[in-house]
Amino acid sequence: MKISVQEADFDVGAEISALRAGNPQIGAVASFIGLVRDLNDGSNVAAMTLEHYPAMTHKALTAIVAESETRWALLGCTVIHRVGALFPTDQIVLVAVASSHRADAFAACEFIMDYLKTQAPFWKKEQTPDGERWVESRNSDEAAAGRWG
Amino acid sequence: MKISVQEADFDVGAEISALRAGNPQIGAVASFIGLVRDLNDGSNVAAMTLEHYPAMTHKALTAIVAESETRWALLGCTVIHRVGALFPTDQIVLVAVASSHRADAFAACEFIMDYLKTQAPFWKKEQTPDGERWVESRNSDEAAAGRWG
Amino acid sequence: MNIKVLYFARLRERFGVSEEVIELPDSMAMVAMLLDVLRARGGEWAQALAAGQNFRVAVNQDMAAMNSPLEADDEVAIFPPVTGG
Amino acid sequence: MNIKVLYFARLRERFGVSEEVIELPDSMAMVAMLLDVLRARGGEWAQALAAGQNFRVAVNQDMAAMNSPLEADDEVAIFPPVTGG
Repeated sequence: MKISVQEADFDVGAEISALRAGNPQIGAVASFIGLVRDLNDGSNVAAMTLEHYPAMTHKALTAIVAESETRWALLGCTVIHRVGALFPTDQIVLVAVASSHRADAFAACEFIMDYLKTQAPFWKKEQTPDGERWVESRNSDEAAAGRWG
Repeated sequence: MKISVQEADFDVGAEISALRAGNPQIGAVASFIGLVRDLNDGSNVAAMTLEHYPAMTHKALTAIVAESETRWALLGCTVIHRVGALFPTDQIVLVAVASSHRADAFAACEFIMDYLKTQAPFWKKEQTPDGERWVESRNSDEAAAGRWG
Repeated sequence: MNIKVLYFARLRERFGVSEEVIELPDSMAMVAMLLDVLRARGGEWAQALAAGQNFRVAVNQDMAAMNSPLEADDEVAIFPPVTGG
Repeated sequence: MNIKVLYFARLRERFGVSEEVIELPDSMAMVAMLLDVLRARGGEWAQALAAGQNFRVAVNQDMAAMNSPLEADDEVAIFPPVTGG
């Protein structure tokens, strides 16, 4: 398991290569990349700042991945979440999961994203033409996390 | 939409970068990579050959992606499937889907893989210590495709 | 009418043929009837294409069913369930 | 006993404080009681932490509930619903 909270960008290809390296039992890698959009909730977004709770973020992500490992047969997992100033098209988060079979890889990847969206202490503040605003949490994210039981 | 059936390997990072390029409305990219395992159905696999039906593969993959575009709000999709001789840890298939939101990206990516596994005319032949064998289709793949209704 | 018939993977190997042209009466314009003609060859053909055997048929590169219609110069492919991905 | 309290994001800005140490009677050893102390400050504190407001509490970096116990030197964080990813 690799967990990283960082300001720096990440290289998706290199991260997936590292996740797979040396394990010919891996038959499936499911991954997700979250990106900054230039339009959100009807307003143009010029930039955003990602605040976090440094002492908790790594711990929360580790717990989420550990929980996914109890639910599915995984052969590796990488979670990288950026903090600080980000701009449209920038990468925010990478979740990549390796498994022997695709069903486990897909389910674990989506589970980790759903839990990250409701349990990991990150907050987005957007800069729009009307000034700065904190992004509101979505009920749909709570619902997505809730469906895993 | 980019569909390719090819002998050559592919670069996951470059493909995802190209899929995202120039569209700041993309907030989510879900992707899947299928890989050759060195052990399948209890036998060691030294190599495999992927046969296909050339006149149909591109058409079938295009139809599957087009169907996914009617079901979810997508902003781009790349499907690459290799044919010919492949060896353990080699990449077989890439499905990458871009959308504004993660639920659409995840669902379409998994849908495309499920349909590809049952509708696209590729066949794997494995080389094992007991000789060559055609890979058997799995009932679980039919069930996975069936759940999309 | 002439129908081009292709075989793939295990079926190609069992039949020892990858492609042939079969002349069908115009009245036999359905996948099921083409299969009857092939089964009538006996041997591997009768066994591999028997009812209940697990194979797929495509007509002009689209997945087809037993009652799919056939027209002159159609391309029919017969193959095992697919295993790519 | 002393409890370290952290605030994040919109709540940090509303309260104008990111971190403080609050001395609680040992008998007030539950998240709900710490919140009562904060609400008693009135103003933004009473409003933002009122029952029904949407905020989260973590104790020692784990998500916690109103009845989660507190011990001396615990680190409590109070923040809006998270919006990362």
